[in-house]
Amino acid sequence: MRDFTIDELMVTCMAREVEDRSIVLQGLTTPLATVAYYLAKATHAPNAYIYQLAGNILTHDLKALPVSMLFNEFQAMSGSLHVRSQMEAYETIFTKSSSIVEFFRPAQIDKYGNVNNSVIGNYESPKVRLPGAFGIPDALGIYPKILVYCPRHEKRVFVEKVDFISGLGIFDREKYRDKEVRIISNLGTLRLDNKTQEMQLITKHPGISIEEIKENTSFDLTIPKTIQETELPTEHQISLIRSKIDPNGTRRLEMLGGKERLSLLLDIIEKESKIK
Amino acid sequence: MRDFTIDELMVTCMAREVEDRSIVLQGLTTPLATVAYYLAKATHAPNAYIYQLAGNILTHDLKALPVSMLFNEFQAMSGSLHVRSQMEAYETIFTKSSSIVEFFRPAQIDKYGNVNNSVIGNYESPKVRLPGAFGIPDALGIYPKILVYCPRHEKRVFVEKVDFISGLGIFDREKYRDKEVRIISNLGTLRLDNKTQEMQLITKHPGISIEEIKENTSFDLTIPKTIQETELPTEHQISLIRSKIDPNGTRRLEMLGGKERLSLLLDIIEKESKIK
Amino acid sequence: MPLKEGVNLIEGNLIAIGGLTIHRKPIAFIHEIIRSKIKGLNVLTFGGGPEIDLLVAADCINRVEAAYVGFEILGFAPNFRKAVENKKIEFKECTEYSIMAGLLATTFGASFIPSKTLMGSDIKGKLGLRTIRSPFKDEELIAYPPIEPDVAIIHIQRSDMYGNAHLEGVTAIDDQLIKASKKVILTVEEIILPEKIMENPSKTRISSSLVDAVIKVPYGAHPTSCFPYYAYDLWHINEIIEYSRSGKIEEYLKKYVSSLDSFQDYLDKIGKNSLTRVKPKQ
Amino acid sequence: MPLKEGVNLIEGNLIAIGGLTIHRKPIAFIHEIIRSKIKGLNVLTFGGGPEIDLLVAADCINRVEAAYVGFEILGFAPNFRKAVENKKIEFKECTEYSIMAGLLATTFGASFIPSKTLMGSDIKGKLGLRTIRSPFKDEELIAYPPIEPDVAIIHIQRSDMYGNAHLEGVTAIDDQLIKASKKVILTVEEIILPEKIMENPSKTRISSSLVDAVIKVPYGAHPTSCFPYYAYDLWHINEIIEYSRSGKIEEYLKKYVSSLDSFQDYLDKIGKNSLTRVKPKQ
Repeated sequence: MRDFTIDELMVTCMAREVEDRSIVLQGLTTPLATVAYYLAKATHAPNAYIYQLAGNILTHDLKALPVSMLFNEFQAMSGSLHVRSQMEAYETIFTKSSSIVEFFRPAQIDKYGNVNNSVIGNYESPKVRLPGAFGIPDALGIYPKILVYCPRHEKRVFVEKVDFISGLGIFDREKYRDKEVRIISNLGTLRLDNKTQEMQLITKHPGISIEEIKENTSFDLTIPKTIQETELPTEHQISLIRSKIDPNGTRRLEMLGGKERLSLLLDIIEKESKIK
Repeated sequence: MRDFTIDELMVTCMAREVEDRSIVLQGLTTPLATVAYYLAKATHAPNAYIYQLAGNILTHDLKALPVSMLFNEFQAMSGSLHVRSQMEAYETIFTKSSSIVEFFRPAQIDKYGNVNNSVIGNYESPKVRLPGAFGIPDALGIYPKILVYCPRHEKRVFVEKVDFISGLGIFDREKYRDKEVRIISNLGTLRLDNKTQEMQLITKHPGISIEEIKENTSFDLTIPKTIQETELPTEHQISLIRSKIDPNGTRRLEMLGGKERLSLLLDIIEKESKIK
Repeated sequence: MPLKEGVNLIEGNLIAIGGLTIHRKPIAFIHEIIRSKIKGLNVLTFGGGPEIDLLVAADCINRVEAAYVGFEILGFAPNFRKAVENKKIEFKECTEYSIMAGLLATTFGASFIPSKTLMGSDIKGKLGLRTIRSPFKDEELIAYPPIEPDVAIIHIQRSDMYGNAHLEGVTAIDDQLIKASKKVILTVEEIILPEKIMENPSKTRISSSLVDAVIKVPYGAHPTSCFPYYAYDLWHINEIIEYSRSGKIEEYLKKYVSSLDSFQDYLDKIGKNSLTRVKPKQ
Repeated sequence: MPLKEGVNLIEGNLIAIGGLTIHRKPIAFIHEIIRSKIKGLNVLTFGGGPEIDLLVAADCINRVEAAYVGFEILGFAPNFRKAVENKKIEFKECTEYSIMAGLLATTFGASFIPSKTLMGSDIKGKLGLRTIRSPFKDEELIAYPPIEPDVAIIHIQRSDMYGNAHLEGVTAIDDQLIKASKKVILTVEEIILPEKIMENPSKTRISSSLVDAVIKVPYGAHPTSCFPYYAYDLWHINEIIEYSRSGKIEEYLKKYVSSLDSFQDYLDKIGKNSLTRVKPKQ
């Protein structure tokens, strides 16, 4: 087995969703997605359009590597062919929805693909008031292909029913026949579409058992008879990620929580502020 | 009596409608209005915002004089602080309507201030298909103060009822109490407001009789007991118009028709193409 | 891509043309349409000028949708005027707002745009606009339906080979047309390197992600203007008027379009002096 | 105009704040609001960050309207989160579209924007959005009502003395906020000559005709970013979090805001090293 970490495997899975000439939109604080988008552009999707930072900045090429945590705005601008307002980003969303790639990270997701980034608990008296879903509720209604990533596949994320529907997943079976949700987690890849309306396991990551995935999912997953292993990263991909795209390891920030994340973050920005 | 021509008198009347910090929008082919706007900015309204050419170009100052027929786009851009799309022009129209100055020239106008730039005769089988009203129908519904100029005050322009309402003048007495139409013609100045709903003569130009104005108007004008003469241009204004703002006489183009206009136009552009 | 190939991309129910009246009209592309003998086009343009008049004269048009069709200071577009008066073409008379609202509905995912703007105008009826009641106030509103052109043809200053483009001077609603149209064809004065675009990315008005073809045609808007390269050629536009008035527009079309192989031949025929006199001072 | 005078312009029911999360927030202006002990504000912002958290901590806020309030990679805005959980402030949870549609309705003269966008989301109900029937198709639509802030406070890169301004990097919806608001206050890193603006007028994103006050405050967005002058100061934002977690946010406010006379004092207190480490390479 090749030498790779789970964040690198997730990155390569996510990169595969980017096609050449895809229009890639990047939300807030999604370094794992950023690395995936750049990896795609550096390999099989050189003509992908990457709009960074809530969709405002179009990155033309990969001159501006490695990805940065502290100076990401500066980096994006230095490789930019077009600066857009958020209004223009939405104009693209509505007119080119089938070309758009945008990965969302929900706090909760249920078996219908509904996502919640609003509250844990009761809406009016929440246990946790989350920062908010920003554009996810809008985008879910528009995109035919909803892309979700979950760096921590746990029962409290994969819930039977979200506490609050920030954004609606699969609905209106008749009208949205081809609508689907694809999920890439740290355990495997999943899929839900309007035809079956069942959340299905597609692949499991190497070393992960089906049991482990079931145990970390609150709702019943449809498990096909034969489950393949997730395609592994190539050596070229891993080398690109580690040496060119993300040598500082920003992608690992999303795999961590609390003090570990903060400590890694401070390490990264300390480094970036010095080597500039 | 001072030495001035009727186009110069009209220009000074129109310039008076521009206040300092007015947002001035300039439509297609309105050199008389252009000269008026620049005159206002050169005298009492130095901080007026002049958006030229269908509202796309903001002229900051008067560096770019004299006004040009052939190179007006170049001239506007060279004095520009801000280039807008037409969408942005409308955003200003809706949010700053009370600050806006825009003079329209209708092919027909009736006693209710309705204007017609669409057809003469029947709409489906027109005697004359006019070029179209462009944004006038929209603006008339938005602006509280509708400004009209008519370089040729004739019965066929001041009609009892327009053949086709391109844009509605005074309407909805209750809701638009302060809405008014001000007209500057080559014979005098007129006014219609929502309170009286009567087209009223306000001033007559020097040397013009009330009879002459009545004879050239198809509908009944309200004539107050005492009619003042229109305020005359000052020497300073005339000198500015002739020597600085419009030495080539583009303002006179709108006073003429047919071959006379074409001949003046060819003279002007010939001159402009040579002295550049 | 050569112009002939570009013309092959023309398909669908509604063709949008950029520019405004006598500014930045894609005349080279229009010539190629005329040479290709395409008929029955439905054309949408904000303010139409010589491009509409020539298409009408060459009998390429079924319907025009515009808020204005004319030659500005030179007055009527003679062939358009005659064709509407004689009912040879259909003219759907729009206003600035009706076009902008329709394009905006398309690009912003609105089912329609409700506004009071045109209330009372006879144009509202001719456009067949529906009215609805406001859910918020006791008032009637006009529902402007979405407009989604199949192809937009826009002549612009410069872009890179992908279609990342600048747009200068009178921009009209070209950015909106481009965003709302299913397919976009740019004719450009100059093709520049992407590196040049990157030097000033805030100047980019059109993203290559919206562009399907870029065709280089210097002077491609003549006799309309393309700031900052050249002004409109009022002399030549007046020539169109004079040919038309004397019933000889077919001679004009033959001389300047159908008997020629390319737009370059047209420019050669126009002559250097004509192109020089519309050049701005340096 | 000094900041103190700028704060006197704050009035009305809805105050809009520009920028996005930890980008270009008008922190200097926020400090002055806190020093002025203004209470009961209703604030609209697209994505809120430290500016909302500090206003909440200083008890200046009645209601927040936003699609997100947090510190991006640093997670929760701690004082905002606590205040909503404890019902000390009202939070009107919006989405990107609901805010953009509302502003667009105001600037484009639409009575509302009808769209299917949020259909099925629980946010629709919480926002009290009405539904209408489409006049064109058999479908239900959400009617997004107009949003018209009374004042917008925006920190931007540079403008001339009149307010003709550039806007770079993450622009969010600041141009829309500015167009839709009745009054506009700009705080800027630099004031430049109108002649400089004229050199590149296509770069002008804000017209002075919309601007009521221009206030020069270098580093006025710290600890949020202002491209290309400085990045966000994640160290300092983390300091806000740490003060808050240990229940000492009042100490923070005293140390960095209320005990000081000016934003310059704050910058002096922050220290040169802090400002240097967020400077990009040349």
